[in-house]
Amino acid sequence: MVMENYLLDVDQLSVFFRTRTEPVRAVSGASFSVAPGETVALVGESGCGKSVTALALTRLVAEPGYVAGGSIRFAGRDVLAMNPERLRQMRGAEIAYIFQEPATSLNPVFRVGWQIAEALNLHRAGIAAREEVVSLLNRVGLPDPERRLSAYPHELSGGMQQRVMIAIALACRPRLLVADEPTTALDVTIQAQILDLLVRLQGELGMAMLLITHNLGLVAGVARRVNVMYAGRIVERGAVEKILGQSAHPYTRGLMAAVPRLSGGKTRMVGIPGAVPNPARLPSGCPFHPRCPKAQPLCRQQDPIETIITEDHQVRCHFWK
Amino acid sequence: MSLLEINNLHVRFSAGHGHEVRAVNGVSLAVERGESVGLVGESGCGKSTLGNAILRLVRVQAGAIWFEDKNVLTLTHRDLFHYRRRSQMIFQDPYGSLNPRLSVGAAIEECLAVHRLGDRAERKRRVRDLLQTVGLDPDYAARYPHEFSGGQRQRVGIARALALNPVFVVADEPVSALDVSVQAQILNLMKDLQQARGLAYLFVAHDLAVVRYMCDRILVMYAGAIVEAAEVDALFACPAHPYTQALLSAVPDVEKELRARAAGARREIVEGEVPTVTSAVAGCSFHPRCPYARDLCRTQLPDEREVGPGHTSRCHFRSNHANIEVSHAPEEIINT
Amino acid sequence: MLRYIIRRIFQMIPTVFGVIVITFILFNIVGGSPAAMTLGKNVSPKALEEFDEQRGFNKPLLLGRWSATRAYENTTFERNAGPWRQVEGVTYTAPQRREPGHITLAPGKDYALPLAFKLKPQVTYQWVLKYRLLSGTAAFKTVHSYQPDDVTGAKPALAAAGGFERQIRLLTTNSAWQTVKIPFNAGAVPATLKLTVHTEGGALEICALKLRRQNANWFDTQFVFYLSQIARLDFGKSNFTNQRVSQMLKDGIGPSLCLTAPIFFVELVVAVSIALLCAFFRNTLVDRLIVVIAVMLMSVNYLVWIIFGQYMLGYRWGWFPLWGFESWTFLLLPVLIGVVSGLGGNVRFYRTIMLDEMYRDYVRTAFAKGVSRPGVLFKHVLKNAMIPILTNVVIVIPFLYTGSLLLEVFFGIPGLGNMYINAINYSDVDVIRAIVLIGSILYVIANLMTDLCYALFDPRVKIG
Amino acid sequence: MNHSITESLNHSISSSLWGDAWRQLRRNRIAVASFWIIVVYLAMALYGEGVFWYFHWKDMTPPYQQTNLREEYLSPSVFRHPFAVSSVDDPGAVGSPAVDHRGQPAAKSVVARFRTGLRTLAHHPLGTDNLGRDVFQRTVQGARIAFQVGIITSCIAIPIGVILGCLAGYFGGKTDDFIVWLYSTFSSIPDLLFIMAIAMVVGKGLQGVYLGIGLTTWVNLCRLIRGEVMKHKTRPYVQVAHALGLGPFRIMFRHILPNVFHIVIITFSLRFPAAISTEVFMSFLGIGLTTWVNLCRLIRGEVMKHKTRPYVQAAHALGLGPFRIMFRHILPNVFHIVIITFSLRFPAAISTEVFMSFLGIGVQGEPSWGIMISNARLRLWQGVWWEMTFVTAAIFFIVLAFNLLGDALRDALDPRLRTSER
Repeated sequence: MVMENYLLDVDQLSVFFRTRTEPVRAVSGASFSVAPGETVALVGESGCGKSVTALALTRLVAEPGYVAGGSIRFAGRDVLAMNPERLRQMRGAEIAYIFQEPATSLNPVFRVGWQIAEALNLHRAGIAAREEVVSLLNRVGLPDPERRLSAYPHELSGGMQQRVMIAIALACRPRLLVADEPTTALDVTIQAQILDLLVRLQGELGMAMLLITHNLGLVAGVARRVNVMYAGRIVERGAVEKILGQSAHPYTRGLMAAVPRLSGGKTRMVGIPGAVPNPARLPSGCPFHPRCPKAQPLCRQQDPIETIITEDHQVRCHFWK
Repeated sequence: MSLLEINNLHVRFSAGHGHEVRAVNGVSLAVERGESVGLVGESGCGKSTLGNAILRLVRVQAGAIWFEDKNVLTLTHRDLFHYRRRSQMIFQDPYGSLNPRLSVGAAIEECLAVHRLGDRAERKRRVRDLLQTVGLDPDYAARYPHEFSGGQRQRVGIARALALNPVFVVADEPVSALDVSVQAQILNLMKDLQQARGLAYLFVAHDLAVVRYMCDRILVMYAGAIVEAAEVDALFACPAHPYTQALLSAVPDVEKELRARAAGARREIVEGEVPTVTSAVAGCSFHPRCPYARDLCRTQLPDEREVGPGHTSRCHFRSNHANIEVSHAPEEIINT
Repeated sequence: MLRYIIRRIFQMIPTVFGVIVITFILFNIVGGSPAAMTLGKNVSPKALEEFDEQRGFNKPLLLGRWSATRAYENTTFERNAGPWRQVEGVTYTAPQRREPGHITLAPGKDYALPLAFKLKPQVTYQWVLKYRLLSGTAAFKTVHSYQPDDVTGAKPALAAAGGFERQIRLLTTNSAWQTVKIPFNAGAVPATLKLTVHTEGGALEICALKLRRQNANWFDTQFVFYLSQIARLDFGKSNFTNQRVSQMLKDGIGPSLCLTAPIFFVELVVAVSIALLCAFFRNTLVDRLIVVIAVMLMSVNYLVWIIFGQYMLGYRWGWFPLWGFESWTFLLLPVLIGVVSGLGGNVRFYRTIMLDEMYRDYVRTAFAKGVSRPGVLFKHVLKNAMIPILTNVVIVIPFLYTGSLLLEVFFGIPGLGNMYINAINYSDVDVIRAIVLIGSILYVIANLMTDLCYALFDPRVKIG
Repeated sequence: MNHSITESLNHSISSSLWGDAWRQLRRNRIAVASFWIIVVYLAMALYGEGVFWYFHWKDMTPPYQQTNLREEYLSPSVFRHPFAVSSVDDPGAVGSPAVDHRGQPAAKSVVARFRTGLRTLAHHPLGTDNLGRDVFQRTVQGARIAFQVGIITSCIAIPIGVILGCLAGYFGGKTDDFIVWLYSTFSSIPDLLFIMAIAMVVGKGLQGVYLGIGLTTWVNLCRLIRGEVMKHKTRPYVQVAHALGLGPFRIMFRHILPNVFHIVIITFSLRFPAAISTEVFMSFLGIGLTTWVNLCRLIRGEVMKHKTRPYVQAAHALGLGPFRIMFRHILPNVFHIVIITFSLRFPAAISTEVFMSFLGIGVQGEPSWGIMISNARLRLWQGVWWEMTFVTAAIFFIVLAFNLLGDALRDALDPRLRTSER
């Protein structure tokens, strides 16, 4: 792997949460990268640490969480070593976010136009804010943008709120867009609209996107490379065809088998036994071993390290063969 | 006669300020014994309200619900009690639907106690049996809901629904709150129980893939009305209503996406917002979003038409407008 | 907006009515007539009656035609003969198992009914009497020294020897206890009126006797009187200072506001600033220290602040004048004490609001946008937090008018708080009632203002 | 923030409200300390109660009421130089039993001096007031009254608040309208004014204070409970209960109430200091306890009467112990007084009070903290600081403890309530 080509390069990132007893490891040793203009997915179930990873990219993890180790390099600069002012300038201007719940993520007492303009003023001072905001709203497909400028967030539907969020994120033409479950809170038909919009804008603006989701269907639709997370670890990563087609990790395979298919018949689905573990009480060794059909005594004792299968396919399993 | 038959059901809520939400607007459907029927739609389309109405958990304004040849809506208090033994419900949120202050054993036993089934010892035994049936350790009866994972809680919810030996179960989004890896376990359990006990399900869901896996027949709901009803294979093979088509196209399915990606195709996207049910739309409720809408659609509410054997659709235009082929019924476009 | 305000004002009506009902229940029903409480024990029934008359306490409570009068207190003869003790020829029988206690009026005599004072002219009264007459008759009569003009309409003639006598009811033999009502009119000149019973042929036994006065109509009641008082904004008269209550309120509200308004504003500014400081330095030593101090401050009793403050700052060190209300310097110490005593609770409250906002999703969005920490705090958080803070502030405003009860007492500020405590000590019902009532109505109005504030400042609240 | 992770942390570690709250509280050192402070005060209150009753049955003046003019204005013992030699030499000084009066002068050995010093320390440790009454004892008695007020007012407010709140929240509609009207009316009347007015109308006794505080505090609780019940009513588990065919009262009290009950506890612990402060305030103003009317006085009068009755004499003759006589024999015979008092409480109490003070059995006001402050206030200006200081310290610590514990409870049980209580 050649470091310099990547826009974002995360290496051995660890995020901990302080609790009353001992710190809980939410993300442990996650490594992945995003190239310019590329769409990378971070897939996992609830509580696997994918959202925390996304927030850690610009050190947005709030108390009681903190980044405990590893490195994050964005465009060659070390994010973890930046001073707060530099970090602030990077947020929004170079790395922008879209969150899962547009309804709560927008400030309820400010007008939509103001919220978009604020992002503009912060990073691109001296431009005609109003025209720019209108053109942004046009761009994200909000009908009647002139009128919507003075609307409050609660006056918009969920889909429109998410469009506003996208407009805020794109205001400063970031190089990386982090989309944290951007469609989960929306209805199926709206999901498709938003996703389509994101993909289109990404193409137009040439930015990279880190898509965080639990939905393998979304991943299959838009991502070029995929990172599968389980219990704070990236257990498998690689090109989307590899991960979804020839997955090596038993968890990825299980997940693929467990997703109901539109085209699937009535053949019995096979789920993964057991439940997603609690980050505070992870099993010893490989955290997946209690649910793994291929578990061996070794798995219980030793957390596997990442194995390179091919150039674009890595897995973290003792027995991936 | 079917096990359950609903005729022209209307459920309306007051939304304050004289506004009214027509959550269910003239729905008719039938469920046979041992059959599982899927009810699919987006949020706010009235599918959960319909499920609740069947169990008389909400007030119904008009229409009739026939269950085993009795009108559920006119049941006396006593008969209603008996009815609840015959039809039960599995709820969406496994975290909220169990009372956190009751042990799961007590929660299940309470159903038996309220319906005066068996003495204490017998009820205890029955609770253990039920837990075993849903794949939980019978000794878990003394534990409280917070000690279980989401999947286990949903198993408890199923055990509770089955405690009274119902013949009909409304399952309201039973797996949508669960992690993907756990969903399959619950779906399989429900399937096994259906086979073992001859249950009929009304399976309310927004996930088409799940419904396809679980159900024999599917009803698609939009804005309080059923817009399409068909056998599961017929629906997926040739969706007749534009909304169904849009829905199918919008679902991000792994295989479909991969195929589309390989082919470089783009998905069909239906524009517009999911309607709030307060705003009464003249004509077909889908017309503001329908890519094929014509003048007729804006003025006249379409009737239910048969587009194939056991396949009905509420659209003025019988054929399908997109590139999916219709295998039956000659093309017949009504122009105005 | 106007429609909304009007609708909300209409919604206030039940609450205001409720407040009126509760004060009525409290002071008129539970409290009973305050006459004896205020005037003392050794006052003539006539004075009590006048006291009641003035305040409407001699009327029925809610609805009714008849009310009691102190001219003749209800008697049931359970212990003794009551007012009949002095009447000649009357014997008392104590209650036995079956027999209630009663008095016996020996036959063949005229008995004057013992009234405490003269009745009111031209008013209809009635006796309610439970009696037994084993034999003979008993006649209830009115005896006027003048000819009553209501009979003939003529000028009163000279008095006859026994006066003009009129029989109002003749009771006949009746061996079981029976209740009768005997109405009569007091006539134009009740000063000369005598009420008598004449028994003939047998003894009249009475086991209960009441005198009832007829009111103008069914609605001539205490409640209606109270309502009309409120409608006229007439809160009665203090029986301690003998001033009109409305005048006292007018005099007292100025000093009260002089004291509470500065406390209110200074406190608001200081507390919100400190709370912002906490939010800015959240989870640091500064924040924790402030919280600890705030909890300590709010645990110190109000009295302690005042007593030690006055003792140390005013007396020992002599920094401030001790007592009185002469110039603005007299207000400094009470205001300071008022601010300090409330500071702990307020800081903690505002801090909670701020911190609640700090954990909202939109804050994360703002940070992700690249807004700086002060920017997030002073723009995004403060505007959201202002909504609960504002509503909380508005709701406190009605309490300003009563002043601070203790501060006023301690520092001799002649405000409403001082007045209220004096009124409590002297059982000055009218003053208490007026202050409670006005306080409640102001509170209801403040509630309305709160809603309006919500409507104005929170875009999520829909009007209409 | 970080929803998924914190949520999943919450779900697994802490979904059981009580279990988790307990764990959290136990780990919170401040909460534990507060708890123990409250326990100490409670013990003090119970002790005070015991002393009170004991001396009333014995018909003796309790120590906290004993006046000793020889020992007036005694400063706290540590300020009296207990270990100084002079105190041993001078028996009259500071009025302490520093010398064992057996004729010979006390031994001057270090041990003996230490012993007498200790004894001096224990003698009026916090000093005495103007009548030579022990400040420590009186403070303990103050705790008793404070707890009485806190508990009794809660007993008035909690049932009203809980029941009305449940009914309003659950049934909605007209019931709800009425109850909302009721509590918004009550809450419209400014608290202190209302309490004082009630106390005045009801007769300036402790009952007035109880009733006043009780009748004003239920409002807040009722509002909270109503809101919670309304929220829980739409929860799936309540729907489930409906689907099972359970009746409304069963659902309300068996299913919903346990889920909202923590609010009662939080409200209670947060309101307790407020009740204490109000009582202090009112007794300071002389509204609370000046005309001290209490059930126990009645009982005491009755017991005294019955003590001389033949059946008690006979019991003595049979050799029965005093407790057995008291509880088995006398109490059943005077218990009707309890019932009568509760039904005819106010007039009967007042008339008996008048009667008893006429007979000269009346005791002066019980030492509540407010009365003590009121008395001590003027003496502070004469430099008698200790009475004031210790009373205010006593109040400070209990209120602080309740504030802190209340906070901890609220954080542990229902952080959402934070902004709803001031």
